[in-house]
Amino acid sequence: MIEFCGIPLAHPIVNGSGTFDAIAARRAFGDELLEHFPFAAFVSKTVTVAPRGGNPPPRLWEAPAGLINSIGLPNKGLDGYLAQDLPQLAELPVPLVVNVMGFTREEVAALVDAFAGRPEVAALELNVSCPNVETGLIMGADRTETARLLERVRPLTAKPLIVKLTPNTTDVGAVAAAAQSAGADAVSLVNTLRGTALHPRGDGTPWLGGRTGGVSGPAIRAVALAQVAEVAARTSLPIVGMGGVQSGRHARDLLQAGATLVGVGTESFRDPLAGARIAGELASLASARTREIAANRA
Amino acid sequence: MIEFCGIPLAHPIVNGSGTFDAIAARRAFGDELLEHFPFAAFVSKTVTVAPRGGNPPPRLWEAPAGLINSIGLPNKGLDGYLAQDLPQLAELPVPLVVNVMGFTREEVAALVDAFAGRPEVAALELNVSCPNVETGLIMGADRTETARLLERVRPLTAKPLIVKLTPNTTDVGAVAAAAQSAGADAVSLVNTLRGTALHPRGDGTPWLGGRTGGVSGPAIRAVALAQVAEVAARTSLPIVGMGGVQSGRHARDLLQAGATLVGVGTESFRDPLAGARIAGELASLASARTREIAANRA
Amino acid sequence: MNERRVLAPFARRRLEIVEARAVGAYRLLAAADPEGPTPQPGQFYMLAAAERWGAGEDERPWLPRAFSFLRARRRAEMVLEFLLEAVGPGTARLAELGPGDCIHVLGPLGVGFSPPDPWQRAVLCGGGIGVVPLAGWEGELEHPTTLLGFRDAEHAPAATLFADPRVATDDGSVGHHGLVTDLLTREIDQRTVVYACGPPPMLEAVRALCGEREVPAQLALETGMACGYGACFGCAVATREGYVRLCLEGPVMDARTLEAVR
Amino acid sequence: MNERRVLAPFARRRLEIVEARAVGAYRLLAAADPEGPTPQPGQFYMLAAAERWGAGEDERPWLPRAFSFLRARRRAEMVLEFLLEAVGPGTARLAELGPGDCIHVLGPLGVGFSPPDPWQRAVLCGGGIGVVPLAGWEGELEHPTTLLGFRDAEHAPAATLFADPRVATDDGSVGHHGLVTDLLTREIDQRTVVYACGPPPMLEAVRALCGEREVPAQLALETGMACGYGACFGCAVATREGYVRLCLEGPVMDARTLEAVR
Ligand SMILES: Cc1cc2nc3c(=O)[nH]c(=O)nc-3n(C[C@H](O)[C@H](O)[C@H](O)COP(=O)(O)OP(=O)(O)OC[C@H]3O[C@@H](n4cnc5c(N)ncnc54)[C@H](O)[C@@H]3O)c2cc1C
Ligand SMILES: Cc1cc2nc3c(=O)[nH]c(=O)nc-3n(C[C@H](O)[C@H](O)[C@H](O)COP(=O)(O)OP(=O)(O)OC[C@H]3O[C@@H](n4cnc5c(N)ncnc54)[C@H](O)[C@@H]3O)c2cc1C
Ligand SMILES: Cc1cc2nc3c(=O)[nH]c(=O)nc-3n(C[C@H](O)[C@H](O)[C@H](O)COP(=O)(O)O)c2cc1C
Ligand SMILES: Cc1cc2nc3c(=O)[nH]c(=O)nc-3n(C[C@H](O)[C@H](O)[C@H](O)COP(=O)(O)O)c2cc1C
Ligand code: FES
Ligand code: FES
Repeated sequence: MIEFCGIPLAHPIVNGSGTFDAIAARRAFGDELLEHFPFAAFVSKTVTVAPRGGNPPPRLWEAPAGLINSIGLPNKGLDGYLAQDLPQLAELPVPLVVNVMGFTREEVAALVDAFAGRPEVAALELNVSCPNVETGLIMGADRTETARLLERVRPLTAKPLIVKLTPNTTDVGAVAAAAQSAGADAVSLVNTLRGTALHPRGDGTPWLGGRTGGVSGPAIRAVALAQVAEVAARTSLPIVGMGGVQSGRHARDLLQAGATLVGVGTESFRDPLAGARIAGELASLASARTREIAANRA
Repeated sequence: MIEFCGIPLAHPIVNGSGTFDAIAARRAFGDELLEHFPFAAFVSKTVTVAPRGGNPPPRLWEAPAGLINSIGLPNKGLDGYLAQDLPQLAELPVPLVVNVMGFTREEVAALVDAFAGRPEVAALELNVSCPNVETGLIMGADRTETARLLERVRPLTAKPLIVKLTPNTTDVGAVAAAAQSAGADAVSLVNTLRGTALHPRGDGTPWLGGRTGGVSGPAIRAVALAQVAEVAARTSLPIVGMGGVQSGRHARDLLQAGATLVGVGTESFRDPLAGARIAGELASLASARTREIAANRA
Repeated sequence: MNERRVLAPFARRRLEIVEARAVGAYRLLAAADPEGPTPQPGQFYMLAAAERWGAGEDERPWLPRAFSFLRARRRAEMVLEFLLEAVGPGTARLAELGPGDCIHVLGPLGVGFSPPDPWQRAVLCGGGIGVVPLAGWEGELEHPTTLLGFRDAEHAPAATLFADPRVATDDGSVGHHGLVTDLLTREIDQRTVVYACGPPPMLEAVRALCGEREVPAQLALETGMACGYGACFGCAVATREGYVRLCLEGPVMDARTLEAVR
Repeated sequence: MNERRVLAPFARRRLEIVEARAVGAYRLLAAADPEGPTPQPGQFYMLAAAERWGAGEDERPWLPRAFSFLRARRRAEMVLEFLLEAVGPGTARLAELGPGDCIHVLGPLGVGFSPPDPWQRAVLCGGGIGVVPLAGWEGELEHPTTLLGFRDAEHAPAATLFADPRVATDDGSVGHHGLVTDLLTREIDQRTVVYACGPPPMLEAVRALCGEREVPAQLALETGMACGYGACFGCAVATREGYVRLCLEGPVMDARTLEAVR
């Protein structure tokens, strides 16, 4: 058992928001999903105030050791989520983290407020990788924006607030520090790296319907590890580290770099049980290491 | 024949600074190197004012579809370069671009000044991926820093000044625009993405002697393509696009995204003739496309 | 309509290839799947080679690839058959596997075809590699009409995987010289239900034709997929009511829900 | 000393494997290299499998790997022999190649051993996979003394690749029970020149020993390499005069230039 922001968890592996849909997985796999739920907590896909259809296809491009996605945050909107998704997600055998995003501070406030009183929700994750339509700045790429957002929403809830940082920034440590000062309980990183691909037919048009997308998977693991280490050096907040994790060894590296939990994203697309496998590998590595240290002492 | 900042070039493929050492290659391959020189111009490794030994080993980590390096800019220093390297590089059958870096604006000015009157040197590339020791800011990650640097060095030379941008920034387009306003003739991007790896023995120590390094290779290609497109949208400067180029198709994508030249870096480690191969593939793609368009018109 | 969605075991299975052979220009792979459920025709699986899935062009493949099953043979144990057209690094890698090699398999996934009403006559219409999901379905129907279109005589041998097909080829080298939809036009009436799979222009022709004549049609669509089980939202397909995830709501879609097939 | 650096043709060559077999726990690969020059013992090549170089653990290997050549046999055409120890994804991939498979080869690279003076007696001292560069060198020397150390009887069969070796094993299962440097201590004097290759602790012992006794020694070192031809500056090795690129100034280094082998 470990603890994260006061939430007891069976192991340190969670999913990355938007990379596992427990409701859909239950339709595909049935109740076996609940018996072998791969994650210690479930982070749901980003919810916005208004429903969104998402970006036009194609939405995926397979990149070297990774994936570029331009999904465009399709979701039922706050009301749809509360009415349709939340009751189903409450049936999961693990704590629920709701990931929210707004295009203005007031939108984020409305979202936080809506979940503040919900006992089904263990924590909130703020996706700040989008522009503030009022200032044009990416909320999570600018420490002032991040701080002002936290100052606005912090008073609204006693639930843990996790800020999901964007890697597309000059100084992620500074943004994390700003989030901490303004009352965040934890940070998660990395979100996807901005990237794109052109149509293979060679006429220079973007492949993705959304034109640019976000890179995930092993290709970004080295960047994730460096950013987690930077944030750990600049804040004392618990960190959910993620980016390209495929094995217990990768999870261990992130934990050693300063993370408390590890998120598994794209690897779940290759193996829906990746989370459970990685948790198992991590446990074996940890006990092997304990034995090794004990042996060295003896 | 194409032209870049007034320099005629046989094709659009050059090397990325620090990824091909023509002097070393001549020692390994002999004069065959000159007969089949793979690049249309040669960009030499970053020169600093003082000689540098570089970082302690290990300096390399093989990452998924890429490489993390922490070389630490070993070089003979300005005097050593002028005395020993420049005469040898002048023998190459292609124009020479000298890449320089300083830890203060005055250091950069001294370097630019030293090459300004050298007829062997066709252009200068400014590596701005390092911190300004006076301000603590990465010169190329901040538009004010970049602009002030250009304002300082622009008057010193009539030679083309290429600013090599760092991808580890929130808004590379803004930095490029600042470079243009302050008198840059071209920009090159991307340099490596900040990344790291831990020692496989699992005790949490960094693998690299320099602790963190830079990620290059196919893993960063999608990021490079997106950043080149962003810069192309924000400036009218010629662009040297690079990052993970392995084939003519990748080079074509960068050209279509707005680059004028394409740099080949890490791929040369796998294949020393990569530059020539890619130039050939690019030419075939271009003529295939010309035929296709002609056929469609007919 | 639960029979259309046979649930997948919640884990990739490592299956051994028991047969690999050419069928004209296509490649047939058969894998023993002793623990897997019997899928519903039209459902699909996510496949990856267990070894060396990657290092092809552009370091790909990396994600698993979606494949309809051709037939699910039940003898002593179940054998799943797949038919592949090598179009890129993933299919090329799978096509080089032989008996004894292993693949990772997740599935069956999505929803398959739903049966005709007792008074309806089933017309199967497949184009190219799109004939695959129809092969298993043909065997479960009574007296279906099977219409198959191929580019040329290289690809037409896939028709041998069907009991009683009529064939069209683009170049006239086998059967009707022309499109399979030419054949379809003459076969449909108010009592038919059409089951179709093939390239988008063919499916769009089927959709338009059946829409016009008010003939029900079930179309097995394709799109790029990363996960196959609703996790990535990458397989969006536009319907009259907005985007749906094809891996979850499809791949078999009621033609009436679509404005067009692209 | 130009004979020590045979120049490499300026292109990777695609060579066919003509032989692949186990030598104890090691793997011997022989590739026909009809166009390549005859290398100097101690030089090395950068190798990669021509197909599926990647997709192993952590999507590796991706860069080529450095290997000393074992022997360069000249018959009708030149055949290069390599001996590998599978320690990770690159060596594992190479070890699974067989006759008919192809590898990309760049080389010969770096500088090889330089010959003893006429009055000097050559003592070859190899440990584990480090025996490789000594095999070709032994054949070019007159009456050398060859001392080889291995972990155990699984690895000792590599001694069969030498004409007249004396063997030590860590576990005493073959030859002297102990370190190869035990044997070396008794063999060196003012008239010997030592040629050594092996794991860093062994080389450090050789360096210290020869330094103390003022015996010249040429050590073939190893380090991670990305390119092999001086392009990446990744193969830095500390010498008394600062870092040098091992692929360019080595891999054979005069022991006196080193403060220590790490
Ligand atoms: C439900 C379903 C069932 C299917 N059933 C079958 C079947 O039975 N038999 C069969 O052969 N195929 C079937 N397919 C198609 C099969 O999944 C694809 O052919 C396969 O995924 C191609 O992979 P590849 O690596 O070989 O080719 P890719 O290189 O992936 O090329 C396939 C297409 O993807 C695009 N593309 C090119 N590069 C990229 C990239 N880097 N990232 C993303 N897209 C790219 C191009 O449009 C290209 O034409 C089915 C697909 C679906 C969705
Ligand atoms: C001049 C020279 C000659 C050589 N001659 C021979 C020879 O004749 N025969 C032979 O068998 N070997 C030889 N080697 C060693 C050989 O090059 C290495 O064993 C090989 O590169 C290992 O590659 P790998 O992928 O199998 O293992 P790797 O996984 O690369 O492991 C090798 C070592 O690299 C480190 N490592 C682990 N992961 C990584 C990573 N991601 N990035 C970077 N480093 C990592 C670890 O320390 C590990 O022990 C020689 C090396 C040199 C420099
Ligand atoms: C297809 C896809 C969809 C994603 N959707 C979201 C999302 O809705 N909200 C969010 O905060 N992050 C989203 N992410 C980012 C992931 O949660 C994670 O931060 C990122 O993918 C890095 O981890 P990975 O390399 O393990 O995938 C998405 C990632 C992918 C690949
Ligand atoms: C080993 C190595 C050394 C490098 N050294 C330099 C350097 O000295 N100066 C510089 O401006 N860029 C340097 N770079 C960055 C490259 O020039 C290039 O911008 C980057 O590697 C991306 O291109 P690639 O993916 O094709 O390698 C170096 C890159 C590598 C891999
Ligand atoms: S393929 Fe991932 S949601 Fe459909
Ligand atoms: S291996 Fe690249 S410089 Fe030596």
